[in-house]
Amino acid sequence: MAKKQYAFYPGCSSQKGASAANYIASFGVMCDKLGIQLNEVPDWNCCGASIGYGEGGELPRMVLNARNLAIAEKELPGQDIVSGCPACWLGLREAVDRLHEHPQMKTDTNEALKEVNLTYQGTSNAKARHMTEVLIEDIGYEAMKAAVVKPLDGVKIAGYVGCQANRPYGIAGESFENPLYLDRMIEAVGAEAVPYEQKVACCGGALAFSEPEKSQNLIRQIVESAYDNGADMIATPCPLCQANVEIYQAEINKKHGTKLAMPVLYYSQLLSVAFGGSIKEAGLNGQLLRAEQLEKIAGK
Amino acid sequence: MTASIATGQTILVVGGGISGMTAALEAAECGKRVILVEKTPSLGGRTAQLYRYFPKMCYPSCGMEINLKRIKGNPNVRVMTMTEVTAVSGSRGNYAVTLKVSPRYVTENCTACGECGKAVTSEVADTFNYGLSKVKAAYLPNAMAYPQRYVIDPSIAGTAEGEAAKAACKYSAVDLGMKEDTVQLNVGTVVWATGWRPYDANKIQPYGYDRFANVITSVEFERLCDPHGPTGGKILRPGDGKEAKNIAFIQCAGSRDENHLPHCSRICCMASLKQTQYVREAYGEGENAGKSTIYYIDIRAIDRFEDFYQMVQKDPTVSFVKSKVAKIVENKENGNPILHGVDTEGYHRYDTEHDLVVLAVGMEPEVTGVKLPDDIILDSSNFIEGSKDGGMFGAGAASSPLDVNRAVQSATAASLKAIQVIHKTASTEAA
Amino acid sequence: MADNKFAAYICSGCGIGDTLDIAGLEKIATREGKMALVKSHPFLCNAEGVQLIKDDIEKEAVTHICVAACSRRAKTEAFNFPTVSMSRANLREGVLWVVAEGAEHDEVRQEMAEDYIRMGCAEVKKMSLPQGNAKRDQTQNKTILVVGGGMSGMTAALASAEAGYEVALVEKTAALGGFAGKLWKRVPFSSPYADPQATGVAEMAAKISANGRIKVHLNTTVAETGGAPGRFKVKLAQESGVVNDMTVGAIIQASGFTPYDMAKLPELGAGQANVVDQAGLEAMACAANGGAIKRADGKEVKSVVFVQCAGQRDETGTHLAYCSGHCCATSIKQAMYFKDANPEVDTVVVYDDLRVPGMGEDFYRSAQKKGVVFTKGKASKVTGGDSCKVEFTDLILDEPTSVDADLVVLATGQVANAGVNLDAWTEVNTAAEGGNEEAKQKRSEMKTISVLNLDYRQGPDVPQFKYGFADSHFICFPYETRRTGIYAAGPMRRPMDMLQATEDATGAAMKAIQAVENAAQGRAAHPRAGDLSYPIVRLEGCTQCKRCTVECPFGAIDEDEKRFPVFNEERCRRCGTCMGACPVRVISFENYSCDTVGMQVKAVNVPDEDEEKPRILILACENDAYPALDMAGVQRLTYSAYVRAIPVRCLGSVNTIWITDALNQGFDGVMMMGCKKGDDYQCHFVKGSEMAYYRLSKIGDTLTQLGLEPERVVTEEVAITDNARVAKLINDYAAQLNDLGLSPMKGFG
Amino acid sequence: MSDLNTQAVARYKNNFLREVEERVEEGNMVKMCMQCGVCAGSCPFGPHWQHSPQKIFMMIRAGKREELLTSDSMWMCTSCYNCIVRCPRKLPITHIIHGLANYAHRLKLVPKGQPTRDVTKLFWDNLMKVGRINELTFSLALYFKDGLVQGIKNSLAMQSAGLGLLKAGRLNPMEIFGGHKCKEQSGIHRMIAKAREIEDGRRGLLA
Repeated sequence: MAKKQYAFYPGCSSQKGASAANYIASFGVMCDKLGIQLNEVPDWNCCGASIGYGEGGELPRMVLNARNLAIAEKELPGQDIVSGCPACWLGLREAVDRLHEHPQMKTDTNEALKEVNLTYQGTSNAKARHMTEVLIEDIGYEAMKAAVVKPLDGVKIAGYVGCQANRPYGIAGESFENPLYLDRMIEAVGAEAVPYEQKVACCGGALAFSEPEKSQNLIRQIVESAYDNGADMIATPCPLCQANVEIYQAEINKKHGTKLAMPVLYYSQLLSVAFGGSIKEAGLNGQLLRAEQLEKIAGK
Repeated sequence: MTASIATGQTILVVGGGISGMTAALEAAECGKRVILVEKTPSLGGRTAQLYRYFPKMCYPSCGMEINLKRIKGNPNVRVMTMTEVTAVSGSRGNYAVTLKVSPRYVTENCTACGECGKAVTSEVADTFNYGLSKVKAAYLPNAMAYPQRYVIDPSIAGTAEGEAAKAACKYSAVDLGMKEDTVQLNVGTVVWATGWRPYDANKIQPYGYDRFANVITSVEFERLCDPHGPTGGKILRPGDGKEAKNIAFIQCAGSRDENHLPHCSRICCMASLKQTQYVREAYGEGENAGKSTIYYIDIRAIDRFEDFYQMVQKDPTVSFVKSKVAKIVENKENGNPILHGVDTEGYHRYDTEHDLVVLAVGMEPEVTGVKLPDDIILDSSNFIEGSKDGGMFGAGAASSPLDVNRAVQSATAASLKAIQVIHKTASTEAA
Repeated sequence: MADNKFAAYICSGCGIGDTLDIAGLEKIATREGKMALVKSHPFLCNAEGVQLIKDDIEKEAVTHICVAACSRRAKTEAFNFPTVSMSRANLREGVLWVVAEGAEHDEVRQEMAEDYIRMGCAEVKKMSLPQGNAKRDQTQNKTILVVGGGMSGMTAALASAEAGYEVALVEKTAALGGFAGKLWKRVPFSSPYADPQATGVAEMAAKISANGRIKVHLNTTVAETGGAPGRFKVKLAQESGVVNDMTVGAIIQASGFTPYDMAKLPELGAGQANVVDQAGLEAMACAANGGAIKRADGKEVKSVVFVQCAGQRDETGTHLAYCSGHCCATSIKQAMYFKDANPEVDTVVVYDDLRVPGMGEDFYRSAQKKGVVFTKGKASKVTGGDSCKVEFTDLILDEPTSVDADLVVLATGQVANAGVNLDAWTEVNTAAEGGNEEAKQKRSEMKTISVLNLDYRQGPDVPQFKYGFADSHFICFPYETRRTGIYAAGPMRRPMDMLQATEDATGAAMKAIQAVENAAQGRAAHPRAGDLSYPIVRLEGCTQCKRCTVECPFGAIDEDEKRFPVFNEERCRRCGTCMGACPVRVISFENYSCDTVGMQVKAVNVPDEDEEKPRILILACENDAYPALDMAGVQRLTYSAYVRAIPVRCLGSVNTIWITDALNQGFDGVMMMGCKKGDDYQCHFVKGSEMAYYRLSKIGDTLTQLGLEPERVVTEEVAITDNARVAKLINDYAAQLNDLGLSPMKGFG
Repeated sequence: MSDLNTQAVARYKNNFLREVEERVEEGNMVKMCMQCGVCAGSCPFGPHWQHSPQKIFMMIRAGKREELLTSDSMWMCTSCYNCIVRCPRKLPITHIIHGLANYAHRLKLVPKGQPTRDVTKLFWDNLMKVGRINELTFSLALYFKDGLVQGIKNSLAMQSAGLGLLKAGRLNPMEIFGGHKCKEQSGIHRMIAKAREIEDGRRGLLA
């Protein structure tokens, strides 16, 4: 069967040797088993992320995203542009929406794009999508379930959807307060989805850098809630969430005498393991807090 | 199929709530022939499910009794319950209407003696109590139900339970062989008094109606406070059956919200103000007093309702917070909802625990069992403005979010508009 | 007239026959009830049972029947025999379902049933078939008089005419339009609720002049109104002094409102330059005709502040206590006048609660889109002048602040033009009639604001509710003013916006049309719609005490020169308050009278003292208390089998003779059950229960004369939902009487 | 006070609302707020906002320009979008707050050392170098933004995390020498410069 083709926008953190290298590593097995072909957008640039606002301003950030869209449109015509990073996805999707809604914005954007000899047409039906959308809408839970060779039996996972994977767009048909798709994916691979209060809470995002105390307070609540509800690990669709929640646990322990050591994984790593991926293929070796249960399953 | 039973001089009123009953009666008491169709087994609509009215704190059943008396005594009104309009064709002065009549499985022989109910054991959700309680599958819809006739739920129609109900009836009133019927009639004009429904609270996700047992809607709260309701009038919260004394009322639950209902539902402020007085009456003012907190954006107690608002403002058991509550979380220890938000009058952050939260849910046009013809003109919130041919009218809450008093005015006006159509038709026929 | 023939039909269905001795009941009906025919049937309400009765009516010439079965509220379609008089003995809800089960209660249960048979037979014997108003040939006028040519009046006139009725439209000024006619534009009536719309006044006026059924009387007021529905006699006085007599069938009063006098608001800049009220702003907008709005000094307004609730929602008692409902939307509309002409004009609305219910929210949003700034605040001071200043507390930023503007608009609210306040009138009029010259002077002054100049005994205008708005049976029956055939419409009966006023006026037209149709057929209007009975008075027995004329809630009874009551049947709502008020019992209805109830009381078999079976008489309002008793039965709540309940049309119709009769006869206690009175009254006849309470408050003297304890007669406010409460009230009262001991009157009756 | 700020004060006088409408991202939606406060209650950093979003909108209408633009309230936005999805008037609150922050920054009114402002500047500058974020140089810049001493402290504090990432293959020391980059770097620079020029032109921000 022919693979489904997508333009792929990895984003800065998902590059080799970057903070979400483990995330992108796990895409291999997952996409392979599910018949997904990701075609990287040539010479893509950073989306500007939300945090770019202070210095960047509105149109420059718009133009950054428009350039990626314009390249994809030109080089990978007709393909939906997919990202694994919610911030990247949000940047693209907001750009698509606003360029459609505001003709002036589109004119201005294309004026700037002339500098790189590009024009954003926005005439095709290609959409900006998050990887989870592809899995849920194009592949489906049943197909994911069917690809499982090593069910994650007995693993209790707190699905952490966070912010930008959920708001303002989120996954069609899901609620902002209690989206269920991540839980359903967790269940599809045979693990147990743990209900807890912090599923859509904020980890502080980029303010983890600038307002560490305030952000770590949020992170602590997330991790503790997962513990309180019996989770073995957290799974998320967002590199920034993953990094913040994983990396700062040691900091929090140091400051508050807590003993947090909750592995934080990507959904794609769960899928990869369940689909038979090795520790390396699933990027499990990329964890600061190793997910031993998963490594055990992957190592079998 | 039943043949035509009406003419172009007949007014069809769709919906047997207070607006429909009013529209039908005002015309009938002018000597006009009216057919009043109601989709449920009894008249009264949503007002019958209210405990009391604001601002007089009087009882809906009081006016209902008069209206029923008017209907019982007026040969010009023909009431058809369990009936829906499925199609309307034709134009002003001459409409062909198709009605679907669902089986009640109980005939006019019924004396409401109650023996069938005793013979049946299975229960169904009591829609009169918004599903907060159950009722026998052979039941009288409510104490004042008109027609005063039992209903057998379709779920037991073909079962041994159904047979038991039939056997228990000494008056051969149970007919399990009843089938859905279609009726065709010609009428001159149609008044759509199809009413409203409470906005689906599940859609207001931050408030967790679907997740927290002790978050309920304002219409459910009416049933809780009604001595004829599921708790005998005691304010017992659904989560654990405990008495709720510290109650939050959240205004604009769905209303004035472009994510939900863009319009203001008009009634909710007054309804919550009224409901604080239920709490007050239940617990008094002293040591044992209850506590009501209203979270609001604007208190829309317009015109003479202002008096009521001022009275409640002076009530020491009631406080007001100008704030749209941001979200509710549940205290896992005790099941109490905790409200998070900011009082915008001066910027005060709160996270307040209550025993029970009542969402003042908005009004939207009822659509279940309502099939409006294409000719109907709707406003941006789907309330009925009229019809293109000028021969059909909205009345009451089907035409706008209205309180009962205004709904009755609207229905009375709609009744005259219908008579104008009939008059024109009659003049044409005479000519 | 054919001879009366009485029959009783006893149903043994619904378990009645299983629990009660039907043969015994038949015997009572025959021997004590003196019924010519007595029949029982196992299922009286089915086709066969009903046919049995019909056959007797046709073939046996039965004229009066007593149906002893379920409550009079049940099976009304089956037991519908319009050609005979009928009483209903309530054996099911009134006996079977409320008396405790079990053989130990058989005796009292049977006694109760027997009494209800006796009472049913006694009642029907005193009834006759109502014939309708005998003078109805004189009440055939169907013209609708509309008083007031503003938006409400014009709407009512057109609505009536388009339904085929002749209309006389009276307007005191020289042109139609009223307040609406002075507006530049109106708040939108339909989707999209985004922009002000043309008022439509000119089109309506044109439609009216083109309508052959509508006769417009400009520069005209109503100098006098007499008569009743179907035969109102009005004198229309033209400005020129010409007075025309006219007969009309019904009246719609649409006399509108006056803006609250802003002169009373000096702290808000009244009287200072460039401070206007909403009406003032409309005038400026009309002058601008769509262009830039200019101030009195000719300067173009570049900034304007609207101060909401000016002199409204006032809790100090100085200004209007209520909210006028329309002003938020009106200010929004007016702010749009500025923004639509020039988006650069700064428009600020200072509000406390922004009250734009329903689709008004769209209008609010539209204004925000246009750049109207809304500030939640409470204005404390306005200073006029070339640069005006509004000082206010910003309730969001929680600080005192101010804003400057070229113009300030005060949203001052509506004061009803409802005419003379009857409470004040009655006081002055009584003094005037007593010969007080000052009062006479005051009375004529008061009359100058009268709208209808009714020649009614109870005063020249319709009664008012709080704050001077016309009274109505608010909520379920908003059109029921206390002057039959006269319907209030528009802001004279409640503060309202123009859209609501048009709805209201259309509804009022509906009621007016209904009134003329009912009058033409001699029938009652709401709430006893279709009732053909009417009060009959034996004037030869009348003592001219005026109780009836004073107490009638509907002002139906006038007085002639000799102070005898003059009944205007068409104004009557058949509540029977006059009958209850009459100390000499000369007022009755064909099917409801001192006798129909009195004979029931007398028919009850009061056991001797040694039987130790007390008897409690309940007189219950048929609209609320009696249904509550019924529903107690439906829910199988039990109460004392010693009670005998009689439904009455209204507690106001209770004549004290019934109570004294009952006590004389040996009843141990009497319970009156009626509706709530006061501002939030629930009485369907508005004042009926209030009158009853007043009357019964004086029963103590009678009891003392009889040597009885005051507890022997009690009155309770009972609501229709009080099923459980009513059962408890009865049982508690029975217990209380038990403690008190049996009535010493037993055996004397 | 910057020239731009002086120019803005002169141009808009007391009409701060108009200034925001014309110069701030989605600023024309500020007027649609109805002061319900749901945004204020929804923010994960809510308690840290001296002025909540809804209050900020009121301050804009009330002309509290200096007080607002010099505050650090709008630098508390974590971009969680809770306010946006709950706002009953569908105000793009997150974007307005970003826009206000950006505007205050452009006018040089932000308090010195406002950490989020510093981060956003470092982030942007970093990405502008080669078109992509270099996480290593970004992190180092972050640590050393408050000077060398504080930088070393910061680095030491996060040393174990850094080492962990290094070990996990999620931090590449070689990136210090460049690492991932866009080919069309100069084009991107020109493109962004152009975008800024257009935007500043539209907003009257050209000096």
